[in-house]
Amino acid sequence: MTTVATDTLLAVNGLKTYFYTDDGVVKSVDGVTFHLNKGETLAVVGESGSGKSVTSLSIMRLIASPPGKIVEGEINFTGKDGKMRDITKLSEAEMRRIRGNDISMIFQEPMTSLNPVYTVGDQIAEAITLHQGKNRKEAMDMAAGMLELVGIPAPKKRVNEFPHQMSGGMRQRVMIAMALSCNPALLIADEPTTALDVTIQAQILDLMRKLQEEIGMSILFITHNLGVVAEMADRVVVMYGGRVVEEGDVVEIFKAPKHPYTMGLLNSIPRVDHAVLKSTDGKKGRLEAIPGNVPNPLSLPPGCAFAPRCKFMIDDCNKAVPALEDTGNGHTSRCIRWREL
Amino acid sequence: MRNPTASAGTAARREVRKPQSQYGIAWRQFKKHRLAQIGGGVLILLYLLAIFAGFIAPNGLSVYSTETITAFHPPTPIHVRDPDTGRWTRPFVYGYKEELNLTTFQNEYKPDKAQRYPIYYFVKGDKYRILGFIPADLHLFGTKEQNKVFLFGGDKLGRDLFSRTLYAGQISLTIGIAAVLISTILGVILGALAAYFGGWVDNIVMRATEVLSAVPDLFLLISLRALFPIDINPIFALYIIIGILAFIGWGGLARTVRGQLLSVREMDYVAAATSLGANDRRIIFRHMLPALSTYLIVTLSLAIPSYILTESGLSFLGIGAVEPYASWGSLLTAAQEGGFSSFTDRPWVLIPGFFIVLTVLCFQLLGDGLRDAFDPRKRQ
Amino acid sequence: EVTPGPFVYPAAWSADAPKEAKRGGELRLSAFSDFRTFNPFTSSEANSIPQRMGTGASLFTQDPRTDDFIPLMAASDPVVSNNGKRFVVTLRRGMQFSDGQEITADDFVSTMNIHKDEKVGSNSYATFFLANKPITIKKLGTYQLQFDFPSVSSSALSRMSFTPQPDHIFGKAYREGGAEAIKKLWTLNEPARNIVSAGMWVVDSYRAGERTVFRKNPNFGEWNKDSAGNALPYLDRMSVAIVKDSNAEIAAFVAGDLDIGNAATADQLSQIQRAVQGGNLKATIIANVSPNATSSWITFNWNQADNPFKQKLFRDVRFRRAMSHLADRDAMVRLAFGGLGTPAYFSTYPIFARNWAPASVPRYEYNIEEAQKLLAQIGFSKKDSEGYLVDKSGRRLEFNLVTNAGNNQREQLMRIFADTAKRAGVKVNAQAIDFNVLVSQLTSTGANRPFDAILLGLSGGTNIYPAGGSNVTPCDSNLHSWNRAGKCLVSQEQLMEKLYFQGDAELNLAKRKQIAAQQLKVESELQPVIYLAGTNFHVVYNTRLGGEMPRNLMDAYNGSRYQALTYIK
Amino acid sequence: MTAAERAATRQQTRIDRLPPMGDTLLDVKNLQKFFPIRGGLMSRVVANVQAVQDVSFSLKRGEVVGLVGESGSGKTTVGRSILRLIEPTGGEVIFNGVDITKLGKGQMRDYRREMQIIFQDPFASLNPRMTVSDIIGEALQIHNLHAGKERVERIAELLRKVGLVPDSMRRYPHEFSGGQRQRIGIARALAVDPSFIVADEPVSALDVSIQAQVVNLIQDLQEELGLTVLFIAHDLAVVEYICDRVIVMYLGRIMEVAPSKDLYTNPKHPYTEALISAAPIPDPTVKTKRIILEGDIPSPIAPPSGCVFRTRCRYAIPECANVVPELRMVGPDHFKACIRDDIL
Amino acid sequence: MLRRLVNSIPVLIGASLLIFFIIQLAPGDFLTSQLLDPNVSPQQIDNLRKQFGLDQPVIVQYFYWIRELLQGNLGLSFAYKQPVADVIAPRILNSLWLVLLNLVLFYIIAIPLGVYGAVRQYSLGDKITSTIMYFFLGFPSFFFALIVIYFILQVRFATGWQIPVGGMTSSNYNELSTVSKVFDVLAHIAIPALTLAIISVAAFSRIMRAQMLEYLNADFIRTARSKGLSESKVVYKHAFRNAIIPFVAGIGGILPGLISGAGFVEVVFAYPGITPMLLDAINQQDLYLIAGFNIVTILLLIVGNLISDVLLTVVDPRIRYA
Ligand SMILES: Nc1ncnc2c1ncn2[C@@H]1O[C@H](COP(=O)(O)OP(=O)(O)OP(=O)(O)O)[C@@H](O)[C@H]1O
Ligand SMILES: Nc1ncnc2c1ncn2[C@@H]1O[C@H](COP(=O)(O)OP(=O)(O)OP(=O)(O)O)[C@@H](O)[C@H]1O
Ligand SMILES: [Mg+2]
Ligand SMILES: [Mg+2]
Ligand code: NI
Repeated sequence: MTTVATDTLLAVNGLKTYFYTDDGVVKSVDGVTFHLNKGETLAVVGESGSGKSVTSLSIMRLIASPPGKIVEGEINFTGKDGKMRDITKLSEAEMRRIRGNDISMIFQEPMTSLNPVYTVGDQIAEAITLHQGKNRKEAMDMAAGMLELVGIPAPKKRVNEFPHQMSGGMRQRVMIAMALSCNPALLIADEPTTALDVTIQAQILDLMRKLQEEIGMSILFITHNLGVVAEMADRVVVMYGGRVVEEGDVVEIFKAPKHPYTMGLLNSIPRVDHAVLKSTDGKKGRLEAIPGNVPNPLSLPPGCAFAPRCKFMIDDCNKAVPALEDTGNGHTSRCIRWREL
Repeated sequence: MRNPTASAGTAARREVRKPQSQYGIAWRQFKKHRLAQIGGGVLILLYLLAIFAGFIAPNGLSVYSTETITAFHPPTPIHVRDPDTGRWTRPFVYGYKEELNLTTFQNEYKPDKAQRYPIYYFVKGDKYRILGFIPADLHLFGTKEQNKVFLFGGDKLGRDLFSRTLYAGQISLTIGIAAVLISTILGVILGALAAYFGGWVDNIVMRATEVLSAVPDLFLLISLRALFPIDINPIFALYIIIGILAFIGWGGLARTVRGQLLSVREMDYVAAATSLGANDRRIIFRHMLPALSTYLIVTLSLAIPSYILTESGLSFLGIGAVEPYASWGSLLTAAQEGGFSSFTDRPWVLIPGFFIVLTVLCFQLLGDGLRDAFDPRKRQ
Repeated sequence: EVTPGPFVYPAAWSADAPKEAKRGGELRLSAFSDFRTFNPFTSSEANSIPQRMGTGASLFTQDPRTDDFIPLMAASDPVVSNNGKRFVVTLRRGMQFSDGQEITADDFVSTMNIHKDEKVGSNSYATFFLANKPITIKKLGTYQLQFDFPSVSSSALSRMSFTPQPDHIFGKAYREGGAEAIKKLWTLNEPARNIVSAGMWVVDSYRAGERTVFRKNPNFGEWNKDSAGNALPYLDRMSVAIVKDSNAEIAAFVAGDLDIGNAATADQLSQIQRAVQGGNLKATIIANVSPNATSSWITFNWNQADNPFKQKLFRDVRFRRAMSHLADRDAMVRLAFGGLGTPAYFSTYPIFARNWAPASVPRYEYNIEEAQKLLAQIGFSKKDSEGYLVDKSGRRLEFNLVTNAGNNQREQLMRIFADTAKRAGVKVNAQAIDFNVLVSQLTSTGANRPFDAILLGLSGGTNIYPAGGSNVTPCDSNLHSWNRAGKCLVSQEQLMEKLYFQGDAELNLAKRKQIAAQQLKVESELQPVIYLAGTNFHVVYNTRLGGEMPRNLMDAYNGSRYQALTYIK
Repeated sequence: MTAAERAATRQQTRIDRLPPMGDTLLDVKNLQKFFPIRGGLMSRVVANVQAVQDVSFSLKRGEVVGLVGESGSGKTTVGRSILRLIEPTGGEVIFNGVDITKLGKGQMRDYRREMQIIFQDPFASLNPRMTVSDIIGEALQIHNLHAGKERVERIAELLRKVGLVPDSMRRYPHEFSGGQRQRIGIARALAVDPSFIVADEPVSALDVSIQAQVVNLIQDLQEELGLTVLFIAHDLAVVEYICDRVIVMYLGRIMEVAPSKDLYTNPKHPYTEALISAAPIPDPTVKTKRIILEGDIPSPIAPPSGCVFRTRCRYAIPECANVVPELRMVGPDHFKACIRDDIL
Repeated sequence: MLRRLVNSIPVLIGASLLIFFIIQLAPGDFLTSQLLDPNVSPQQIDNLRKQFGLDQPVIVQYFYWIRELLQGNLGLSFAYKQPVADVIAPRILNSLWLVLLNLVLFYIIAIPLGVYGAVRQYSLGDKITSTIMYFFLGFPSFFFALIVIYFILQVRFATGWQIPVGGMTSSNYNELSTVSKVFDVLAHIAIPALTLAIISVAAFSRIMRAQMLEYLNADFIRTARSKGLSESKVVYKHAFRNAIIPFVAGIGGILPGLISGAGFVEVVFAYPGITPMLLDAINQQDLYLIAGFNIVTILLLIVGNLISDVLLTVVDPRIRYA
């Protein structure tokens, strides 16, 4: 994606983040390119280890260094002030001004992502005092307001409670409140509901959608749950082995995937409403599994990372990493045989 | 993660590789830990020196002459060139003339160039026992007849400090390990009993550990030591010290072992074994205790140095290793008794202290390395 | 009735003339063990606070020049009657306690009576008994006392020389509450201002475990003067710091924080010497001033009914002489004492030996051949495969020798003895054991006692009759260590006992010496105990101190200075 | 031995071991499990976690039954209580006609061969210090099943059966990926030829693409070996594929039991309805109206009176607080624990 | 809370039994060594033994002692002929100052070192500091103290500065003003305290480091960073507060440690703390002095544990509700 539209909030370009470990270089993110428009929700899907979190942490510049390092690429971000900057080139101080203010993040583990020894109010207020120059009292009031916003009952009382006094769903709401407290332009949600029960997940997703409408921020939504993607996303980025393998509009991705991995993924998930698939002869239906294992990030195959598990594999697949090709409608795929699918 | 071939016809390479146990991995991790390796290497060297002390030491444990005074004999440099001709010769040392200086109150030694004692290898000398039972009298080096080489100088009675340091190593290096072993065995057994049976067994064991931790160690040590009259055998007395150290040490260990076992007991793999019909013994010995091994290795490596230090403290109080036997602690205490003279007049008597510091340092580095090596978080 | 003036410290007791002395200042001393109490009746340690306070306060004191007792608190020499068993003493006038109360006969009477009460548990208890019979004291007048001894004793003046304690405090308490009341008085909790002293010092402040400061008794100078007539002491204060570690003590001395150095070993002397030579300390060091009043010895157990072989061996005088020949006393001095010691051959400590043990007393000196010869005489002439002597029936010449653990010098003496013995073919199993165990072995009684040989040392005592001792020489005394069967086993023992009592009861010094020489000859020939060696006495002090004794008076017994005559330059 | 022969012997031993007692393999009656919370002086029990309350259901031979519910609803507790990996507080577990809760330790061991468990966490359920052959062989060793070379062969066979190469035998668990470990866990469970398996969320820790492999494997093995399976999951969709019937639990109690097809198309209990509706559908074109349950699952220490779900139920009426609803038949093989018939 | 107290009763009884019997089992008693004193007759010793109750069977002595103990009486020291409490109190106080200063120095050194080691894990600085720390750890305390004294002497000689080489006060202490007194004591305590601190810092800073590492990798640290907090705030506010929780839990053990003194360092520095007295007491078998002191220690341990429980609830909000 070279052309950056004016309403682009975030444009990641050829991002490479490597980890230099004792066992070798882990190319967790190896040339990731995508963009996110204002007010849009972009879902990043892919299985465990495909580099979703590393991508998002790279955007926040929170990669642990050592061993991690952003080796290449740009992350262009338009802040609240309307200026576009390359995040990879900012100083640590500048970056701190962006974190929590322009971009904020919620994490997968609501149970461990809050500091157990401070009240939730403290933790929310911390960001507010830092970025909005409010004093502690005002910040605490705002924190209570945020809790109310995310639907926590009796927020005045709850601000003074500690994380362990709350359930997982409530903690995740606190995380959201914290993330939204400074009206960020971009919210990165790294698997915000994976650890939660379905009924709670439904609550949280509902809440996020509602808040996005109210605040108008963009969301980078990371998940491996395709159901959640279908529900939340405008557009989808599919990652595999540290690379983007497909990107496109959510409906297109689901209806006409252009990469065998996406296809496999869609087929292998059971779905509640899919009773149709069950054969009528009383025999139970079967899921169509993707064979093989998730690749080892230390020794990715030379060509297409998905090739060893791909039923469409041909010799060419192993020769070189396929390019991300435009398949029309802003839909791209990293498969040399996308036309045949 | 080189994965073995998986089910449905993947094309993953078949790679036959030696399977790696936990220990294999830990070893690999350990090999990356430079300081720990150095620590381990030095320790091996120290242990070898101690094991073969009899052979390497030119003298026996307590050999000195009441006629030729060698008290605080200075270290003898070994010469390899003939001072007259300047040619290489068989290594030799000079004899020393001794004189009690009544203004400085010290024995003063001057090399006597006229007396030259060549050093021979594999000389016969004082008798000793290899590994405590094979009698031998061969020494790596020494001068003929009475030994004149004092690599580390002489001690207060004029005994060769080098020999004594080596022999002392035998005690210092084993006392920690032995005490740790015994307290480990006690701690593991009692901790395991407490964890496994719970109820009143647990209660008694835990109360006992609390009692032990409530009484100050130093007090326990001294009092217990006084309990056993030393008139049996100095070596036996040492065993008693070891026993006492172990007795004091098991409490904390039992506590952690109990905790660890209780948490291992909750592990799914223990539930799996139960569901397979494994009996209690099997679960304890095959599943629960091995899970402790890494924890133990690390704790032990870190506990040994503290015992070495405790022993030196005992020596300071005069209840450690008893003459003629010596430990580094007791040698150092002898140096301590000499006060500042040990610094100014005869710094070589501090060498045993250096050995203590070195050993403790090495054990710490080693223990650190082991801890890192066994730490699952350091692995992917 | 004459009223003599104050006691005048002879000019000869100090190397400096009175006019050189400056007044004021503090004498800074150190002590190894903690102070336990202010109470003179319950204190049991040496150099206790009451003892230090009482300095210079006793009826008589020994003149170092002659070793004679001269009157101190007494106005004159005692009037002796009843065949040397009754002493009438007149007190000097004008003596006052630190609280201003006059010191009178009452104070002496109540002090001695309290000491004599076994319920009080005073350490001086035994001083007031002779062969279990009490010495009695009687007040003849405010300033006159009468002592009655159960038997004649050369130590009579010494026994009378105790420090009086205030009757208005202790006597009163004793009369009202008996021994229990005494024990409750003057613990370390007592405020210093309540402490009263008859002697040179009185407690000024006490800091537990750390330091006790004494100030001079203002009334002491009233009856103690220097030869120029100045009130004594010159010093205002004396402080004693508790220093448990000898290195710390040397460090403090070298740093100039102490005035008197307690240097006992070559290392300590050498450290001080080094500091002096380096110009970092101004101190006087006089090494080897005299031997100490101490010696180490080995005793063999004669009471081994269970082991006739050893019993016979140990009772054999030739064996014991051989053992004395095996003691390389010079090596012991050089190795164990760093050259700063003196060989010992008799129960009389080396310091007294020069005056008390004439050349006629035999000395069985180090001589392996002689030892082997003697051993051959008792049947040990062959050696076994390991080189040890055996008798005809193949029994090895072997015994256990123990000393107390923790005393390095003794352990070394023991090792040296064992090593030379080994060279002669005698197997000595040397071990260090717990002190209390050792003591209970040594003091055990009966026909069967649980040890072979013990190496130990004794110290203390006076030079009045320094041959043997009341608790050593008599066959039933508790430190008659070789034989505690309760009675003498050989005639020499009996003879020694007899000579000891005779000597102890002899008031004439020359005659005493004669008896002592006789006794020592018997003792030496018998060798009931093998004496080895003793350490030497050194004098070390910071040169800011003046008023030390002339060199010829200094020795381990007299010490190096009178505190009364000491001053700060 | 050919595969057929082997199958025959297997059948043989099975019959020898436990003669089948009727159609029902497992009958759980009024199962109850409280975890005491101790505190205060003398560590008395101050409260109970009422993890499972009065749960009854039965499994027919060869049937696969799903057990679903939110986290903390007591699924694992039910599964482990059946195997007596934890001792139930009350109730009966009748396995093949015998109430195994009454058996002694020794007697229970014989039954352990019949009932196995697959764990949720593929990392915690394999002893990291044992090789795969030790892990699988342990089962054989305990029951003295095969010896020497035969045992090795049996292990190899089991590995092949779960889709791993026999070479894996010598390796350690940490050398395998999550999916592979789960297969090892399955092989271990199969080693003793059980007739009943509790699969406690065997796929929820796995990657999406691997999940399907393992689900398929379990399904294949179940069909091949005629196993009876209690399949625990919180993901309704997975359960639907594999199970004949589904039990829905909430806060330690059964809410609804129904044939799986029935349950999804026609849930009768408000909780089931909400659960199905909450599951996101991986189809961006389908936008259903969610039923969003308010609040969190209540504490099992003090569950609500009457119907435990009433606090979050949108159909709750005052009546619900008074009676604990019984599990009632509402259709063929379809039961629910709700007093209201006028809904759904 | 109450439960803890009740639980500690058996510990108290067990420990007192252990102490009492161990002391009694040792050969001889307080009076044995006096057997060698020529001034003390054996009869007198028997007499004293009766007075001290040492002629009774051990068990009788124990119950006698326990009865006294229940009345708050720790017994009478044989050597000091004074109530045990009076003997130990001033020495404990002395030790307390030393150990307190030691603790302060200790934390001042160890905490930054631990934090530094964690923040800059595996950096050269981390490796060097930890190796140096381990090096100090290897010194037996008595020996290290001697080295320190030696160096102080040399410094004194070289510079003439009056650095104290031992003791707790200067000899002119009594004449000093209150302020000077405080400084005098501080000057005397500083060096032994520092000596102690240096020796023991290694172990603690390593644990601190490990704790910090643990929390620096925690999820909530990432959260804190993602809020844009500065690194120092992340480290010191978020990680540190969590990392010290176990140490707060361990504060209970410090209390008895405070009064138990500084061990051999007190001896070598001639410091008037509890250790020199205790060593003497053990040597002399001053039965009640030892036993009484130990009881105080144990009581303090129990109190300490209670205090750390309270503190823990302050530092770690999770405890309150657990
Ligand atoms: N600190 C690190 N050191 C080494 N490798 C790392 C580190 N962090 C991440 N990786 C590697 O980077 C790769 C991508 O990890 P990432 O966390 O981005 O995956 P993900 O897609 O978020 O997976 P999940 O769905 O499990 O969260 C993985 O192979 C992981 O092992
Ligand atoms: N050992 C235990 N001690 C105390 N409470 C327990 C114990 N095990 C489980 N519980 C409690 O019992 C309840 C049921 O737990 P259980 O593990 O059976 O739920 P689950 O349905 O399996 O949940 P998940 O989906 O999270 O695995 C929970 O509230 C849990 O906290
Ligand atoms: Mg992730
Ligand atoms: Mg569960
Ligand atoms: Ni690997």
